[in-house]
Amino acid sequence: MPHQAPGGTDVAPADVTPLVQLVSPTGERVVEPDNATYRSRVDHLTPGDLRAMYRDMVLTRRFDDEATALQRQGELALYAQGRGQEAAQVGSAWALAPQDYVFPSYREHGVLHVRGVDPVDRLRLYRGEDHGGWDPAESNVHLYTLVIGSHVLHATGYAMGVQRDGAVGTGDASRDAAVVTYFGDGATSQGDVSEALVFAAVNNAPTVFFCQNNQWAISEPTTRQSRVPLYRRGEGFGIPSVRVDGNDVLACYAVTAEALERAHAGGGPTFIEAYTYRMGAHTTSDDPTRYRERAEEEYWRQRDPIERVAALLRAEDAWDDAWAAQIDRDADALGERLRTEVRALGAPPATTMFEHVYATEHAQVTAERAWFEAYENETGQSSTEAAR
Amino acid sequence: MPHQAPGGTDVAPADVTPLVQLVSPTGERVVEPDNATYRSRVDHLTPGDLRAMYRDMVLTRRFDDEATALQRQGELALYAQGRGQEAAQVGSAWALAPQDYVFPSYREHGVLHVRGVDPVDRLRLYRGEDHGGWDPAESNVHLYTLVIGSHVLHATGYAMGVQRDGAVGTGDASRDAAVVTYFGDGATSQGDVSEALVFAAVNNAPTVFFCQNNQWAISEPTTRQSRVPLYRRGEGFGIPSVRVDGNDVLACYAVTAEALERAHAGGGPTFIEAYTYRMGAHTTSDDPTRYRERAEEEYWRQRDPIERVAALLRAEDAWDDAWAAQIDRDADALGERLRTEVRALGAPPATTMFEHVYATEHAQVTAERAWFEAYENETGQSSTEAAR
Amino acid sequence: MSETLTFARAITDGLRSALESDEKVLVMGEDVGRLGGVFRVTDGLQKDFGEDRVVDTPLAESGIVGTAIGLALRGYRPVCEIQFDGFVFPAYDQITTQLAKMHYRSRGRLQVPVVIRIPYGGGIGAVEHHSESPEALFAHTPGLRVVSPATPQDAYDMIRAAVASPDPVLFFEPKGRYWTKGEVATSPYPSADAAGSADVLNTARVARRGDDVTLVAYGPTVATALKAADALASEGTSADVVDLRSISPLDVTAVAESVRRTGRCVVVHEAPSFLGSGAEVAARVTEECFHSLEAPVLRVGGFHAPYPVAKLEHEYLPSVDRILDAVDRALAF
Amino acid sequence: MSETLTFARAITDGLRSALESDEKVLVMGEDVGRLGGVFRVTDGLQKDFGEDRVVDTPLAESGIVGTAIGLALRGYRPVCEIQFDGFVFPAYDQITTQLAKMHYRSRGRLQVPVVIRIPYGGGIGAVEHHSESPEALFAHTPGLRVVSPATPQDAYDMIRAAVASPDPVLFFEPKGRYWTKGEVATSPYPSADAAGSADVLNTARVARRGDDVTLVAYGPTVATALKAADALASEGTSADVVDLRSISPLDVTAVAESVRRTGRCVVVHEAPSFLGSGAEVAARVTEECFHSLEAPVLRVGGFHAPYPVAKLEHEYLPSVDRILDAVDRALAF
Ligand SMILES: Cc1ncc(C[n+]2csc(CCOP(=O)(O)OP(=O)(O)O)c2C)c(N)n1
Ligand SMILES: Cc1ncc(C[n+]2csc(CCOP(=O)(O)OP(=O)(O)O)c2C)c(N)n1
Ligand SMILES: [Mg+2]
Ligand SMILES: [Mg+2]
Repeated sequence: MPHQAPGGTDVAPADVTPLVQLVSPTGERVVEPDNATYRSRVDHLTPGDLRAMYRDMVLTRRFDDEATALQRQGELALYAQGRGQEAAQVGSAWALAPQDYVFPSYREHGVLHVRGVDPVDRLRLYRGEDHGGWDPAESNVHLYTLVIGSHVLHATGYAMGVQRDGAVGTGDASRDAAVVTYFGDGATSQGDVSEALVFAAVNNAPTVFFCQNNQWAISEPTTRQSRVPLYRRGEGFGIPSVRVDGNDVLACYAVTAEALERAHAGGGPTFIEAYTYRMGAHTTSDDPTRYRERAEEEYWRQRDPIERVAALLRAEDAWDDAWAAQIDRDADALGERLRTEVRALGAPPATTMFEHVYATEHAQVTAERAWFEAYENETGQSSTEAAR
Repeated sequence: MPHQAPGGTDVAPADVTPLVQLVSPTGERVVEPDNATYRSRVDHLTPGDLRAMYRDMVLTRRFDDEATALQRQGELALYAQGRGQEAAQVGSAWALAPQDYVFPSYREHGVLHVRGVDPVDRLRLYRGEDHGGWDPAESNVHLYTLVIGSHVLHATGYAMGVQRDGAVGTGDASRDAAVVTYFGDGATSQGDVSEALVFAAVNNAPTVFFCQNNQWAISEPTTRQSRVPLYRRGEGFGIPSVRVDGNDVLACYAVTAEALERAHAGGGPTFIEAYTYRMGAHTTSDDPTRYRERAEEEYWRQRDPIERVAALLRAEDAWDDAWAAQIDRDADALGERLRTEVRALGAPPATTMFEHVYATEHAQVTAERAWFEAYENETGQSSTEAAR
Repeated sequence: MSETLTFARAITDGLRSALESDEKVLVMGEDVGRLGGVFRVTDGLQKDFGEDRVVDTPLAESGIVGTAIGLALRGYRPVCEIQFDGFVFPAYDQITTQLAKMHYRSRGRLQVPVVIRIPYGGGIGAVEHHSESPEALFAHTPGLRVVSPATPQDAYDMIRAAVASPDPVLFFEPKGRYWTKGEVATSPYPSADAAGSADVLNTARVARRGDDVTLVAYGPTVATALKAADALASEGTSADVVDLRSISPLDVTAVAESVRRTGRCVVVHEAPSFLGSGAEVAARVTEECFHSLEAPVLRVGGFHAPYPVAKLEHEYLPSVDRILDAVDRALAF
Repeated sequence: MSETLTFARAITDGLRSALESDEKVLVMGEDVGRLGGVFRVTDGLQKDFGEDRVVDTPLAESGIVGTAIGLALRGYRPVCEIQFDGFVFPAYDQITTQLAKMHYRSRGRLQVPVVIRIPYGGGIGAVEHHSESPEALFAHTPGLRVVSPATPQDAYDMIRAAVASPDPVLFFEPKGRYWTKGEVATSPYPSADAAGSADVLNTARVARRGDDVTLVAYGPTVATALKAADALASEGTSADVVDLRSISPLDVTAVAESVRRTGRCVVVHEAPSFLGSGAEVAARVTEECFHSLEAPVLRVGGFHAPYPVAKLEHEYLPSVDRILDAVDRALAF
């Protein structure tokens, strides 16, 4: 079981929590009495669906690899890899209804992929060319938030708005909406996350708190944030909580579907701890060799969430080499597009730094912009030069 | 049971939590299998001890009444009554060792009484004559903190210091120390309180979190802060938690003694929810008739914690009229002293407002003080005049 | 129509008209519901608009502002009440890193029309954290508007303009003035003259005309400055009194116009002078009016000490006498 | 003795000497232990002083500062690391309402010698919240000391003085300078000349002597100001460069002394000009040197916009050219 992982990643010994698991690391369906309700939630998924999930995970991994490479080549200022968390992200995103809204942190590339956020737009922030990069209205995915935990309150407030719009408990599947917010194990320590649990609980807001416990907050193991499994945090606030194998895409789909069903029906919030692993560095500026063991990384490499789906597909005769080859070609195409289009992203005009400070611009900004434009003309500096 | 109280004070229906109770509202000892360990913790208390506890509660109540009267007469800027919470405060304070340290909020007059903080000093803050009022080193009671929840982190940090001093788990009863911090039901919503639980849990700090759930945060019932009983909050952070009848002085003593024993021994933090009731207004500026029912107040008046001890003493033939009369005289003397000495408290010299801004005063303060002194002399204003 | 209202009641009526005219407007905070807030500014609103629109929140300021941001992203216009000046700081991260930057971060795609009402200032004999003036701690942050009315009429007009504004507004209410009365012209909402309504968030108001010295004030100190002007008049000195109304942005044009006439300027606020808004006023006025200035811009503010105990607050706060002293120094230069 | 150290390493050595000489000194923060901090400033300290003295904390800034206050009340001297400027705000309430006021609240009975290290400033091509300059948001609060070293030597001396100070110190480290090298004279601790050691927290440093204009800077902009002074020299203008070192308190005497000689002053910092520390410098200098000023004190700072995307930060940050432009304007007055 993951919680017996070597190295600093053990959560407290007290931790003997069984995870919700539907597929074993070796690709067999896990059939136990206590995962029956969750099994029933994936019954309707066809082999085609499983293949589509697999494809989403593979394309997410390729996006990750390409972005990492682009950073190494100096094309991105920074990049935060999602490697290892594809099942948690793709599985949970698959459970969303179109009208559901997502508040990610900064590592949910798989969620953004499933929700259709353009891959190039996903990298504008990391290129240092935009603080956001996409229009949330198009994908119902809010912008990445870099101040740990603060977006979890936004998600709860947004869900309170959904309640006020009467878009909860109508029984109309195309109408009932919920909010899913993603955050990490480290984020659970922030006061804002606890306050979000308070507000969601007392307002019975349709918020799904999806905590990806990837066992590290940069160099700190989860044991520095909690001495008991994190899913218990939700219970302390009176929020139904569940711990799921974050490397099992079907289990992640099932627990999220359950949580969304509750939220849509007016049953209020759910706290999900997806127990997974950050296989890569925290970001491209990080050096994990300073704080964790190769053995631990090796242990998890053998539990790669993508391999697990491949094994499942093979075990269930749903694998098809031609189809797999096509995925590789699609991945190559994605990589090709990223390499050309990200490189092509220039610097925005310098004066854009004065835009949208306010929706109703005031004299201070107008005067400074005017000064800057006059200064630029005079010194003949051009915004592109300045971008050097 | 208190949680069946009328009015807005119900915590969620889910709440069928039995409270730790050792004395019934009518003064009989409660003997149940599951309060055996707590009963054993009060066995050693003699009738004399019970009488002393009763006396502390009565004097605390009188302090409250006198302070309220002084505020009505314009001698205090404000006052926050503790009426109804005497058992929670006196009972818990009785369990403290001299070397234990207390971080109160602003309503723990009973705790301060037991710890020997001078009654006049306790009112300097409320008179608007001092922001603190006493020397924490003398009583091991920190100053009142008015920013809700912020002192709970100080208590946890202080406890981390106690650990580093090696004053935990030595087995030497005169040496092992712990920290008790008091806060309200409303305070549990503040991020700082949750963060304090995180820090205390992961550091296994000797902190006792004593939450007085008096069922109101000004005009908001506890249901606006949590939909489950508050003691469960601690469990979500992996901290042993218990709910006690906050109007039962012996039960409050017992659960605090248990928590302190754990902390002293190196067993780490405990979360205590003392289920009680704020019988008075939030403060002298508050008007409870705007938000709560007479019936509810009546219900609780019949569960007055002081009456309960009186009934116990009578039931156990520990009551003595002469002794009771002496307490009344002592209370009168306390009142007399407060009325004279608080009235006698003048305004501090105006220049004291420049003192202790820094331990190493710098030019900005020195220059402004100098200017002020020159200005005062010139305009002939005296600090006392200014106090008008 | 027009009626006599207290400063507090003018805000209540402004909020009421906003709640009536736009169902997306919400009021939220600690004790704003049944109690009507500790200052009763939201008195009666929950009764009339219900618990979903006038919301008693948990006791957590970061949660209040953080959820208000989420509500705004969903299309609501939350008006948050912070119970006292000294209790806004738990929300400081949400205000500074999220509320102020969301519109910019999204390149204008997202708007967060959140108003944060903060009763502030001293002189009411309160305990610690209940008499402070933290406005400068917000005015330095681009993306926020920081305003403070000084009269019941402005309180009414400015709260309506703040709620109507697509930008976040920190609305500082001089609590010491809550009980002062004034004539208030109430108008249909949205204000007949929408531009006019936004104007009160951008422009200063000349509270009194004079030619010898310019007194700049806002919120609670406007009344003090006017009293000082009366005293000066009796000594033959005529003071121009400029009520800034907005601390960010600053209506530099209005102040400079006055100072060019008077050649002397004294800025008055309760916040500590060191890095208080008066520093920006002084710096800007000096840049704009260097050749017209007969004396440096002088500042009368709180001292470089935490807000003192109530018994000493009248020594700490800018008084008529201290303003006169500064004017004397300015005239003597 | 003396050695060549990077700016970052000078701080590491200063912390090490503090940890060695006083067992009550603690280092705490996110990732300060095994990782040595994201900038490696605490590299090796946990290995040498153990997990109880160099503490990896939970991910919660309010918790870090709040528990540091408690540790200080128990007699410890915690040095907290905030990972980046933009992440200090969750701790803002603890810093502003508790850390700054504890000594005052207790009438001097309690001391809270907490140091808060904050890597700040831009120019490193980072994402949002990683390049900001929030120093003015702390300097307005009485009870706090706010300092920022500009050289490896000052980094070493000032961090030691900060740890030795009985008052809370906000220690702003110009992260863009971390990798610059300089000669550092290291001395036994507590510094032979204790007064001297405290002095670096109170006094400005004249980084270059000149007579035509005074350039005032601190932290990251001192190097820019010195470059500008070189350029000016080649044009025959000699600039006095004053490195403030402390933002609160301000060494007004040193700046005024210079401006009385030069008659012109330009203040440079990365934070937005509006209500930035430069506003206080301008206001004070004008009060002190009114008759010596040939031109208003001019400010070169960040613009009134959130810190922009990395691709534009060099347009946003004060540059040599923008300083020269301001000096020209000052000379032309
Ligand atoms: C308020 C705040 N403090 C510190 C940081 C610096 N920081 C960025 S990511 C990170 C660790 C986050 O860990 P976790 O929540 O587990 O998410 P993960 O990175 O593992 O996905 C830290 C400390 C930040 N971004 N925001
Ligand atoms: C941070 C902060 N926000 C708001 C307040 C105003 N306030 C003072 S007491 C109080 C209610 C506290 O309720 P609770 O924690 O239950 O303690 P009780 O007063 O009932 O003892 C509030 C909101 C404050 N003091 N601090
Ligand atoms: Mg993590
Ligand atoms: Mg309460």
